[in-house]
Amino acid sequence: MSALSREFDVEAIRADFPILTRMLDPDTPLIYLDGGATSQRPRQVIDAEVAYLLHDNAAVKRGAHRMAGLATDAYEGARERIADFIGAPSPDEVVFTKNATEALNLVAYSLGNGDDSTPARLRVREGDEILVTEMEHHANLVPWQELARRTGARLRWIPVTDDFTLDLTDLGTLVTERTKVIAFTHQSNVLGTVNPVAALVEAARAVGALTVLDAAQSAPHMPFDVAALGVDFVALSGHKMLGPTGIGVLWGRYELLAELPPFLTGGSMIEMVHMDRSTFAEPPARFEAGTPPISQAVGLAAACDYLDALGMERIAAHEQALTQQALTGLAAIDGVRIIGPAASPSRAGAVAFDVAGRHPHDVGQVLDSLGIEVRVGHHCAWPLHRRFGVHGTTRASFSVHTTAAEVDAFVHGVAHTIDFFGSLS
Amino acid sequence: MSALSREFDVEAIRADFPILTRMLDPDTPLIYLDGGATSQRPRQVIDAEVAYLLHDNAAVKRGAHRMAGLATDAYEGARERIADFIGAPSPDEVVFTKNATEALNLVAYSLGNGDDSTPARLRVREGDEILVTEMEHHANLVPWQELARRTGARLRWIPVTDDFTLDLTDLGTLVTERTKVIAFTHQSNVLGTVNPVAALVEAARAVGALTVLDAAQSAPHMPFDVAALGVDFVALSGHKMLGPTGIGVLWGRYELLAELPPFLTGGSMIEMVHMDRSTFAEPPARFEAGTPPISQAVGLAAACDYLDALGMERIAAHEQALTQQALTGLAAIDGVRIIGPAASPSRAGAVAFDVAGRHPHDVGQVLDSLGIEVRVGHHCAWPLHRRFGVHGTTRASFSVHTTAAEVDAFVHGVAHTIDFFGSLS
Amino acid sequence: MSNQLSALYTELVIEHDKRPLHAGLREPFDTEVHHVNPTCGDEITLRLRLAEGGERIEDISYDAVGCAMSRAAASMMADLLIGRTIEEVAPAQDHFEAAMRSRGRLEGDEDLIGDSIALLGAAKFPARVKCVLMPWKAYQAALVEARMLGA
Amino acid sequence: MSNQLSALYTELVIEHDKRPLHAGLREPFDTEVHHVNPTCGDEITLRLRLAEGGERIEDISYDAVGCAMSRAAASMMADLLIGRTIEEVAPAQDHFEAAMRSRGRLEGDEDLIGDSIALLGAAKFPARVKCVLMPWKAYQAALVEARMLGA
Ligand SMILES: Cc1ncc(COP(=O)(O)O)c(C=O)c1O
Ligand SMILES: Cc1ncc(COP(=O)(O)O)c(C=O)c1O
Repeated sequence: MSALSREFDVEAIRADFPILTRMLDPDTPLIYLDGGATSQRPRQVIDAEVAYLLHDNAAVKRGAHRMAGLATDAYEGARERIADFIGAPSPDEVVFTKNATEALNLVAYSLGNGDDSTPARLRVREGDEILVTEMEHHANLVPWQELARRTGARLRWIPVTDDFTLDLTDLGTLVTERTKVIAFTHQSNVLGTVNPVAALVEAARAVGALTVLDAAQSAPHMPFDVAALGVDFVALSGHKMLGPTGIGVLWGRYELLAELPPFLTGGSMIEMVHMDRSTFAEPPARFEAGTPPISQAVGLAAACDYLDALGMERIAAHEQALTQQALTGLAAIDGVRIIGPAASPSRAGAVAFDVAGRHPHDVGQVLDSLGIEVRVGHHCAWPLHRRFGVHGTTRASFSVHTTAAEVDAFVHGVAHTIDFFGSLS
Repeated sequence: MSALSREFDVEAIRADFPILTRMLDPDTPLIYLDGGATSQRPRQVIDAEVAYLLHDNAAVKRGAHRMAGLATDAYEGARERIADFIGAPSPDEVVFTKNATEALNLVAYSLGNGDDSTPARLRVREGDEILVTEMEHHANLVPWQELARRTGARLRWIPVTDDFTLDLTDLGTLVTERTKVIAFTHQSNVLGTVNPVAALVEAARAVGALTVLDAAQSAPHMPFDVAALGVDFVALSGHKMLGPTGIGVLWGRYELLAELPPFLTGGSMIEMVHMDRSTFAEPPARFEAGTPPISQAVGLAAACDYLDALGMERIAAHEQALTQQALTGLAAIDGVRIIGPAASPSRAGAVAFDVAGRHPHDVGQVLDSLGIEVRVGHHCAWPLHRRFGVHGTTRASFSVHTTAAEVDAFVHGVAHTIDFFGSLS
Repeated sequence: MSNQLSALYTELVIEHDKRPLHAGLREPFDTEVHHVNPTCGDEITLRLRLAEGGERIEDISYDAVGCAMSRAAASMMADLLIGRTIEEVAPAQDHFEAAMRSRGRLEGDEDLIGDSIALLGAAKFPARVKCVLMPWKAYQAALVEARMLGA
Repeated sequence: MSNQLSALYTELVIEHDKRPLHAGLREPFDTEVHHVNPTCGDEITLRLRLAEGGERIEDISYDAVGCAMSRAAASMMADLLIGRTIEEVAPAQDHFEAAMRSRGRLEGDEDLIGDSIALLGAAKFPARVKCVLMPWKAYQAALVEARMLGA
């Protein structure tokens, strides 16, 4: 373990997560290894949201009274905090959505919503191509299928190698002059694979295509900087980064957002409204129709504070160490096949695996009886599972509050599962 | 005052809203008359959300572990609670959105998303007509403008009379065989006018058009029953009914939802996903892409409990009495013109007015200096303001926790405003 | 082995999972349905063959991909239903579904549902209830279709 | 009258609101812009006329619908800018915007911004900051446009 991760005081962190003291059965403490699905919230996040509600709650951007001013400050302050967290050059590039899924749909719909006044770059039409990958979460696949269906564009995808990485061999033919968008995940929620962002950005730039990065799994677990990544749009979820449900983020380059047609329409996103026509506000307001997730933005800002106080480098090191521990442990168990790269640090802390002859539901059930909460199924990445010939997998994912002892318990739990089913007649 | 409202113990209710003890200045208590923009939350709602987060927080509908089961129970239990609150025949007719605006956009987009397999009734196309009213909130106007623009349908609208009601004189010519949708507000957020739902539903049924009711302002303030109303779709916002931001509701008749194409796509709304195509889940899942607002649903269910414990009849009576008090008080002030029907109970508790020669910002500023928080501007109903020749209005709106003394203070505050500006050279 | 697990993975469940009865897709059949559990990707294809003017279940054959619970449920169901009349089995179906959805509050009646009583341990696990009910939902859908064809 | 209100509705503000300077739209002009505050519906149409190769502000004329603050702001701004060079007024513009956005932390420099100093009471009210800055934003936009035309 590195010096960094040795300093990381997991016990002190655990004290911030009251839910971790919960018992599932009288003698079964909770071992929560499903942060990849949704994270738990430290009390700092809950407290920030409650404090806002008890002192400053009001509608934002619509009122002139003092409470509205305080609420707007809280909300816009949260936007600045998140801009800072992801390295956005300006808070005006941060759009609050309800989750990462809406952020991705926003881009997909807006690219289909343009008219002749929309720059060609921001308008997907018949004959255009959209490129995704075979390892996408449904959230970054189905919206593009639907955009293709609505517009007559063609959907193509980058396959995944047997080594669980993107197969860039044919990138030169997959990316063409017709490619308008390359949408891909930063980190697979199943494999743990971290994708080569720079190579894909370069390929996109060469043909003037937009890049859309699904960072729902990466941003909470590693130092993350949109400016350094070079992509055009980024989607995030609050609830995967110690923040509330009901909030997500779309980051986009300002010059693109400035010309992108709106998606959801209604209050607070307009410039002028007549009965028969409307004009729209500048970003980010243009993309935030209706009353936004105000207290949730405050909670998400507190989550950024919390993560930054721990330090993203140290969080990454901590989770890397746990991932390596899990991979090594699982590799020693007969009948376990890891669906993902075998070694950290070329990958991040989601460890999915298959237990020969055992359905993931049954594996998860035995682990659950031990208090170990892992996710089972296709993890919203069905085509990827089909690619590896499995119906589903069992996935453990690690968080800031995960201990080495918990990872040990998990590895033993998997071994126990195999013994358990083996022992049945 | 009726017996009902005499029983209504406002002081006990106020004790449930900790924010009401807040001081704006050392000697200026908060008089919050902006519940029409967003309501405050009783501690019961905050506590329910926090309790969920401390005990049961997990991803819903995606996991098989016990925590996921508890979270799913909490979330689906909230759906049942809300179905019950609005009189929905089945919880499967309740779709959680992020706010009322998304609920309305969901319908507008889905009606444009169909293909040849979609029933004609659920598909808006070139040549079809969409009917709205001149008193709509932008949330129930701009999405229809955009649907019309995307599809080539024609947008028409029902005008508003000088008496602040819908002008149904020409309804016979406004509703035609081409009319696919009639979208209208239950209660104007500016005028307070409650619209004749039955007449509009009848006109729609006669031509087979769908009805979409914006109930963001009505449902929190009167007994509300979707089955009795006879409309096809209803939109609500959590944060206007003592619940959290980040959650709204679309109610729709099951047989319509069952055939309506999806809107947002991604995880949890699919049936099967292949790289090149997907099929979609049954409602309500089909319309809830991605991780939903889980703790917010729990909070909203607690808000329904709270409202039902007070009793919607009694809430309506309480707010009616306050509205009448405000109308009578304002009518006695020279230079104040009420933009809305002059008498309760033909209208509900939003009281908008114009102060001759004074911009609403300046009126609101003086009231704010007295601790009285009212909304100023066009209240996201710009065409309606244009209709009455005003740029903006000042609006007071009343809540369960509003007292007669606060309404008095408000009426005096308006009188004071006129004196104040009169006194300046 | 914990009590919790032993209540779920009973001997009967394991037996049906290992050696499922009536498995495989057979001819002849009146209707065939394909159901998916979208959260885990489990699938069942089920064929229904009716006799006696649509009143008796002559055969149920199926191909099920899923967990031990869902596979056992399919096997137990087929074994319970084949050869009986639709009227006879309706109460079993209602009772089983009610018991599965009761979170363990409703005890099962073995006379009605036979081996399926062994599945009720799953009633406490909402995510597993779906697995267990999937074959029954498929049967129901196949029946509705058969009746529509017959009508 | 509360201190809070007297800090906002100063005599100067009331004076400019009642008798705005340079109001009305005049010819000739180089560029015209129309700005709206979408939250309240306030509007300003502003015309800019430059002289001396685009270096001097020869005229600013405007038509403003808005609250006392925004109307006074337009009047004060026009009076401050007309006749001066763009270079001269740039520091005033920067200083005024910074002070307005400072939530009252930055005291204004009257030598730089003239009568507009009377508007700084609004700096504590975020919603009003927009009202006050709207004419300045309009001037800026008109200037950018004029330069693009000139270039
Ligand atoms: C009548 C009406 N409809 C729709 C809305 C939109 O609600 P939300 O902003 O929560 O989406 C509002 C509130 O602003 C409203 O008053
Ligand atoms: C890689 C990835 N993308 C997108 C999402 C969707 O996030 P959400 O459900 O919060 O919209 C998830 C989480 O489920 C994910 O893991």
